Amino acid sequence: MFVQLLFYGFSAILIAAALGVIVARNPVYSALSLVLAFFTSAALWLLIEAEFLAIVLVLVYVGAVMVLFLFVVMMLDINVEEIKRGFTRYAWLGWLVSTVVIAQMAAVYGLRNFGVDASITVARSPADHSNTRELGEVLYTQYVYPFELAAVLLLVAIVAAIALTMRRRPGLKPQDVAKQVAVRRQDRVRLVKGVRAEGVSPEGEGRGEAP
Amino acid sequence: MQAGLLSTLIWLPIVGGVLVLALGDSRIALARWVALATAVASFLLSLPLYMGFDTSTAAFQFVEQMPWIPAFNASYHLGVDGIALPLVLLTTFVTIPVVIAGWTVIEKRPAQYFAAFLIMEGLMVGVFSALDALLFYFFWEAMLIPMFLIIGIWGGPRRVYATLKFFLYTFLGSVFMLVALIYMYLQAGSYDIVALQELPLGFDEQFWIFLAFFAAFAVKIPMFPVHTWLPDAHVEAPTGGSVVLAAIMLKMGGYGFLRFALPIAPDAARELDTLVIALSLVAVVYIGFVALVQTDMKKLIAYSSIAHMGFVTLGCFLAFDIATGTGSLAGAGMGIDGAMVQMVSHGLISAAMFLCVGVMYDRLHSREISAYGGVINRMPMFGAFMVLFAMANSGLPGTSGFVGEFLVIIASFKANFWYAFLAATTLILGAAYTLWLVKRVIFGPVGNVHVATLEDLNGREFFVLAVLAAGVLLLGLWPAPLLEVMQPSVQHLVEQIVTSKLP
Amino acid sequence: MITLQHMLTLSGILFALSIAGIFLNRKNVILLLMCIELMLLAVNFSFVSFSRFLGDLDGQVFVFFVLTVAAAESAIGLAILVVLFRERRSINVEDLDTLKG
Amino acid sequence: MSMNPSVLLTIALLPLAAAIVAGLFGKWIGRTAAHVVTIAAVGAAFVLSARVAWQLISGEVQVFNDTVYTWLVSDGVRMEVGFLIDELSVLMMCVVTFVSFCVHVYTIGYMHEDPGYQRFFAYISLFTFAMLMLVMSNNFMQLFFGWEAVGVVSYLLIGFWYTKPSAIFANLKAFLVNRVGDFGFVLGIAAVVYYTGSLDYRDAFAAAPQLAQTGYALTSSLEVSAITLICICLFIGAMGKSAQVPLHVWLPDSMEGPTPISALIHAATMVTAGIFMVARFSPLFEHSEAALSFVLVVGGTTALFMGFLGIVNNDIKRVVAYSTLSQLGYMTVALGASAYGAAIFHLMTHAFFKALLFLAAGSVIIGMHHEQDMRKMGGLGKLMPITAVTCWIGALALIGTPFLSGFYSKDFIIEAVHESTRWGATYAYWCVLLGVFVTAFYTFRMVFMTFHGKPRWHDADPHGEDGHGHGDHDHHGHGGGTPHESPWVVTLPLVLLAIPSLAIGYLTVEPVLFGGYFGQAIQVLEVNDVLAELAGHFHDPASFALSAVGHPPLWLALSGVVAAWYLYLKNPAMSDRLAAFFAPLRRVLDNKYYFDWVNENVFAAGSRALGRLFWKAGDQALIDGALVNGSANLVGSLAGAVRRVQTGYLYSYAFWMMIGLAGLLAWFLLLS
Amino acid sequence: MTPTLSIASLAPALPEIYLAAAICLVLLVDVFAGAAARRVTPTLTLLVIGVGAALTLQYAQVEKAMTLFSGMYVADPLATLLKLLTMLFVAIALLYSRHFLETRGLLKGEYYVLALTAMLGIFVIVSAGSLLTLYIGIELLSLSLYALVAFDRDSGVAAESAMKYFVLGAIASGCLLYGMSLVYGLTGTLLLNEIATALQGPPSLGLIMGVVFLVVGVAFKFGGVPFHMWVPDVYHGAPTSVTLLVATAPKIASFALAFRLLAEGLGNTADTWIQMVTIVAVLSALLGNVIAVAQTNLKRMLAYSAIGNVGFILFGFVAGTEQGYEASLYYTVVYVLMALGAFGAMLLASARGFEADEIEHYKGLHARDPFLALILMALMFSFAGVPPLVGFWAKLQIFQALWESGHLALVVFAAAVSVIGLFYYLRIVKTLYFDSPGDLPVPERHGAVRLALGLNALAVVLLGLFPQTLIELCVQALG
Repeated sequence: MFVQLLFYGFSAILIAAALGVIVARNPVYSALSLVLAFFTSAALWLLIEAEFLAIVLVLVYVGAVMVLFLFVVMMLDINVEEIKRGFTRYAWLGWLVSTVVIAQMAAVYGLRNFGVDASITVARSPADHSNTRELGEVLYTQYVYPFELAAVLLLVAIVAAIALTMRRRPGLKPQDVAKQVAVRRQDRVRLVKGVRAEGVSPEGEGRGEAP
Repeated sequence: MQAGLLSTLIWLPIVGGVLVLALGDSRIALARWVALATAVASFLLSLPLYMGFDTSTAAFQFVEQMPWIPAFNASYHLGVDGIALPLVLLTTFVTIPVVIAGWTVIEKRPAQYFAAFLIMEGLMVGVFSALDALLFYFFWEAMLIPMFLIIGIWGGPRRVYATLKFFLYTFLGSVFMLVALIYMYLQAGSYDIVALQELPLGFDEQFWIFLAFFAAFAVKIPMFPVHTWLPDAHVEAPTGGSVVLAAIMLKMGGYGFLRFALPIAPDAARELDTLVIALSLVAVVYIGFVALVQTDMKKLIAYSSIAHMGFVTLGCFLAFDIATGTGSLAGAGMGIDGAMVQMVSHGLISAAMFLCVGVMYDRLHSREISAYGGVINRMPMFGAFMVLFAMANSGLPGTSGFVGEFLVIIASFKANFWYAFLAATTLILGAAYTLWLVKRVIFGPVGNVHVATLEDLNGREFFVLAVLAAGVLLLGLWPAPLLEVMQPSVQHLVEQIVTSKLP
Repeated sequence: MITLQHMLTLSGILFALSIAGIFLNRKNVILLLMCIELMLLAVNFSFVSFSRFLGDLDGQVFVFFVLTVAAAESAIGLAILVVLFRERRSINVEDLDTLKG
Repeated sequence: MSMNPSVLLTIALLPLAAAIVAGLFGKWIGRTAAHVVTIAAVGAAFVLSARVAWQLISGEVQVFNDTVYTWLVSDGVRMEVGFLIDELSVLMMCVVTFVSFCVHVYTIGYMHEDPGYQRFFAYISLFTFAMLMLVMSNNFMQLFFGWEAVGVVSYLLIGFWYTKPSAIFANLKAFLVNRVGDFGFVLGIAAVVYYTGSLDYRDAFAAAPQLAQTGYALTSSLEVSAITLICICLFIGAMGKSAQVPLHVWLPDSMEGPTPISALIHAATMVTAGIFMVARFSPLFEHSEAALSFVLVVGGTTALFMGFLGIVNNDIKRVVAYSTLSQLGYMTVALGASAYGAAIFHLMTHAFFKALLFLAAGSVIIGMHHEQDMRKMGGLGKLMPITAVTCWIGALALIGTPFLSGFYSKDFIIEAVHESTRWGATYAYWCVLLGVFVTAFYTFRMVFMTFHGKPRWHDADPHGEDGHGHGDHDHHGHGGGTPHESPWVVTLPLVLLAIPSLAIGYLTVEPVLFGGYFGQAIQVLEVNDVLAELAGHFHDPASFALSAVGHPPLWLALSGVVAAWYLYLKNPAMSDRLAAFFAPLRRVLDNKYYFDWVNENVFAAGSRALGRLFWKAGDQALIDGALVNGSANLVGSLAGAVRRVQTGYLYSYAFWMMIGLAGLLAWFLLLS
Repeated sequence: MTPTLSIASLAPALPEIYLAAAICLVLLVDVFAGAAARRVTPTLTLLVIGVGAALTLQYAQVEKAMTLFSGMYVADPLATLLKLLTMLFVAIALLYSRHFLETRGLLKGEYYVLALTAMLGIFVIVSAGSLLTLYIGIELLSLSLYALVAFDRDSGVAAESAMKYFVLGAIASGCLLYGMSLVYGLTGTLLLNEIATALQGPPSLGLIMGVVFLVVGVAFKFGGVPFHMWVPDVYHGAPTSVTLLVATAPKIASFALAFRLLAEGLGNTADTWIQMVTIVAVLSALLGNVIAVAQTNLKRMLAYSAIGNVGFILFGFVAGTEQGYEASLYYTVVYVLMALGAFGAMLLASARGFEADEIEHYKGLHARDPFLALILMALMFSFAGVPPLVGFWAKLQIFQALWESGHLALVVFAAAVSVIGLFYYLRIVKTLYFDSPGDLPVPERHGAVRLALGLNALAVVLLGLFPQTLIELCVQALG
């Protein structure tokens, strides 16, 4: 009974948080609503004894992903006034369609012809059961192939993120340590009017080089 | 010698065409001669087909067969019978004047021009000699590409519209034929034409298959009311394009009826023959009137082609009415004979007519009838040819134009008096539009200052027209060899089409 | 007791809401990315529930991978967002309409 | 003994060979060689024809009926070239080659200045060949070949002066009107093949009695006998070629051609092909009362009403042309009355005197420096005596002066039709009877206006109001001075033709009409045989001529001559007054009963209007506009509309995906 | 199931293992090559692919289907064929792109690395034995492509299209995942072959719902209507070289995805998804071809043409027979071959500052560059399905398969639609050959690329003349 109560409570919060994500006027609020949604989800997962994933969800999402989101939101320095959510007059249609989808899905889950018996309850595990261990056992054996692939996937994410966002802007003048160390005296002495020092910017080559 | 002859006829022009293409416009003098040599060689090589043809059998001859797509049980299977042979010869023959006619006249990318025609020649021979339906379709469609380019590149001011219309029209029709072919392949397990002809089919199947074939061939030949691509295509095409279009491409429709539609779906053809005959007669009469009022010479000839092709379809579909009307098959073959002769003859005459228009166009750059008048004053030789071909076009006895029409009219009388009656109106209409054209263009006082500057045929033009004139007269005065070649095949075909496939 | 049906219904609601969020949102691209996370959460719900209620571990492993992928995905999504913002100085969905028709 | 086919082939092919030589190589061989070759060939053909005729008549050889060459075989039907040489064909061969020969000779003088000299000889030789093929044929196919071939040569010759708009109009008209006839002809041939499976005369003739019993349902309610269908169809062909009403309209216009061909083609030979054809097919026509009645009515109408037109025309050649029409009507009437022999007889005599009249008219035209308007002539008799005399002979022959050739042939036609009891015979009889007066009137109107009276040529306005009054040669110009007699090459043929015009009737009437000359060539059912009845009244040509005094035709002819004399020589003012009095009638005649008007405004213009309607409304608007371009435009506008769905907005893309998802869900969940 | 990992037993998985290692190698070489990377990396990448192909041919071939990694990896002739083709196509695409990238400052090592990871993603999909590997493969491919589309950081449209692609792709992934979760829940397994055996009898509602979600995902990857909206925008917005990549090899992945998931995994419920695929296929074939008519941008036109062609590929699945899958496979391969040529020609025709993506940029190309025009023409006719070009056989096989499975209405529909398609392909030929060139620039000559492009077009012709080889390959791969 208590579990049920908890379930309904968390579910309500979860749905409210999800709605919050959608309707909040400020992206920061949305992000925070999403965090809330993740927390309640983790709680729900704990209820059905998927402890490891519940923890991972919190760690990965709340700890990393959502922070990244917030970081980007802040970094882009978007004018909050402009970002105000605009629902147009066709919004009702959107709501209608999603309601229909929800109804359809819920209806299917409630039907007897769903495919499996949907009214079963979760089987309680014994006290010494470790969900984490269980997963750990298969992850590096049975699932080694997807696991390695996941690694490549992360590599892709890294490469992509760097390729897309790292940029050497012409105006920047980063240090080139190698050149600074290798500098010789005569390079410093032969000053020509209007020429900048060597070793400043590879981007600035051509403008600053002495003849 | 015999084996591989048809393959040679298909691939020699194509290879020659590629060679011409490779030589390019920079070595155009050589390219021209290569083109001519290829065309002449093809024609000469096609002569053994006739010489060695056994006129006592309806079987396919010069057969070649080798596996092509085992997955579909389709083979590279060639052969000719009495129906295909004349058309193959026509194809190889007509290409020569086309090449010669374009000799110096084509200034824009001439090498490609010649190459296109040579490639098309090979493909057209392929259409007529393919004994595998898939191979047939392959050539049938492939041929559209060079024609599309010929009209589009070397054509007149509305060439884009014309060529797109031409391609889409014919493609639309053909696609349905493909659907029917696939169905029959699934039934017969093979694309072999003979197998398809022998395939037992229920009435409903035949009905739809017939309609599919009809869509393809009626567009190609073309029949009313799917004929409107032809005048546009003809008018905009360069002379050579018009010639090939009229002389050979239209014949593919007629050939298709004889090779596919009739033998494969005889019962459906019997059921629908009234429709086809009605459309044919509409083509003869309606199009005859339309041709009368054309102001563009090529359009007029194009419409006259449609009317003449009406005789082909009429002749092809008379068998059923004759069989039911007279209770015998006598005359059914005559209709088909007439259709075949009409095709060959129209191949020569329309080629000649378009070449004549081309001769004038090359000089004055106009196809309007009103831009001419009294041409014969300046071009007596040309005038003589033009009158000859005009007479042939209006079906004068002694020229080839008469033979087919006459046979079809006689055969159609066996089917129904009124068929013959309407068909015979072509005697009047055909003469009216053709000779009125001649009157306005060729005869009369010199029409204007431009006409006054005309020069008569040069040697090349003379040769081209003379060759065609010889063909027209030969076929008109001595058609017996042609009929003889066709006879067994036509008889076989008649038997096929009057034999019901229904259980 | 919590039944499978409960959990699945919840996941369905989440899923539909997340899609609704995507096409109801007319202004902010970041919201779209968040909705995608929400959607993946819904999926995870479904997997976890099936896994736990049917007593099969594979579903949970799947969720583990989904979480990994989701992280990578959001990294790339945000990178694209940054590029977009640099070019357009806007992350307004309605400004993303130069390509159409 | 049978005839040697190679001789027959030689007769036919000699003119062809000559035509090819003169036509294709005329430039190289020169003018003289061209006419020498052709004249020699035609002359030889005449000699050979005469020899064959002599052999046949004398019983030295049998009737020849055999194939020389197979044109094609289709579906068991043999189409061949073959000769049937019997009494009918040799007669025609002789007539054709003789008239042709005369015309060839005449042409030397008539055309000597024309640049198309060789071409002209080639044409007329070619024509001779075609005409010979026609008359020598033993099957429908070849008959049609010759039929069309003479038609096309006629086309070429009418349009010989191709720069003359009126000439090229006339030749097109001639060809088209003839094609209307051929339309029927081809159907007739098709019907023959349908019933007999053969094109051979023999087979058709053999089947004729049986065909009379066979019915053919043209429509569900209209059934005709097969033989009637065949005969009427064939006769329509004859109507075209022999210029019977209403297909006569081309013949007067064909006078635009040079005069020699008017004589050869449009008087003596080609136009009689239709007569010949019906005579040849007498075994068929005999079995169809309906067809013969039709023939009678058409012939009678032509004989009389075309004669009227001769009265009002001022163009010397056209007057002769209308006369020809009228005379062809006579022949047709004879055919319709089953007096085939009389028709052929008249054909023969007419060939000579009408050729003579044409050539005489040509001679006048030469003399007048290519002026054809009779109103500008007069008093030429003194200046052109030979022409005048021969023309008088021709005219007298034409009107049926006793003892002259025309008398016998024409009188027997009138008698024959009088005897006939066929439906329409009475009408035809009155037509031909009245025709005698009309013939005499217009003929002598022409003679008087041309050769007698006050000369009007010196004050002639070179550009008369008559549109047809142009000279043959444009380059000739007008007002070339005093008319003069023509050179001997022109007058010789006149003389040559005048002889048979005078005598041939007298000499041959008995054997041809009553001596069973035609043998099996012409077959008449006993009940129809009017000539056999006439034979009872006939004893010898001289007494028959004398007995003419007791018959109306002679008096009608005489009164015609007198009327012409009075109106055109004695009291020309009277003719104008009469013309004014009969103004409405005159207008009808001037407009040739409005046949041309109807042809041009109803048939020609109607066809063009119909063509334009089909083209613009059918092809362009309906098929191309609505269907072809319409469907293309439909796809285009559909594309334009659908592409708007791709708004560019992410949310709409997502929305469509969602719709797709929800749609699929709804569809399949509701379905199951 | 005893997971014994000996090196020899991993041989069938060699392509993936090798490729993963090679990616790292390329990445490292690129980083350390410094300025020389611009020359080294592209060549190295091609080398890597070449070696990969050789290794695959040599060691990774299997006689008949087998599984590895607890059933998550499937090695069968189909997989080998598709991988080889993928390598070939990616290599060609990269070869064509090099000059384009160079002139636009996009020639970076990351580009090649991402292309390789995309390729790896395709491999994984091709060899997927479970829903999980399938998913990871898809993501590997998609994420690489998202990044590549946005690769030109100075292009606003590229970023816009990448964003659209990303968001919509994520939704599609979500749908796919949801479907997977349902299928997993109802069958209790992630392995495709076990799913296949588990699904017997009439499908339950839950399964139908799962299948709907899966079909949505698959349709999205293919670009089937109404899940196609990303296609034109991405094709249009991405740099042409990326469009070339997106439009070609991933189609093979789409085919593999559909085949592994629908035909193999859900083969027993084919009745259900065939109906859904039918709807998608019909809509795609129709709308793709119709909307293409109205396009003025060549890339967009080809995008809609791709949608139209996807309709045809899906028709093979509609047939749901062995012949149908063969036809689909054949169609896919042929389509990719043609698309490679078409976009390759676009790359050659364009120059810096002249992207040659509008149709009117091709006016009178024949006069400017006959070779290129000839190639494009051949490709257009091939797209249209006109013999003697290979596109004809693709359509023919689809027709045959549909006919054989009794879908007459669809055959007629497909035939009619292909006529509409013909129209806009012909319009391109018209632009190339019939229009006057005006003062449009003459494309630069790049010998090697031209040669490759020529071979590409030659393949289109030769495979059209002699279609048996490729047909046989497809039959064997699926047989």
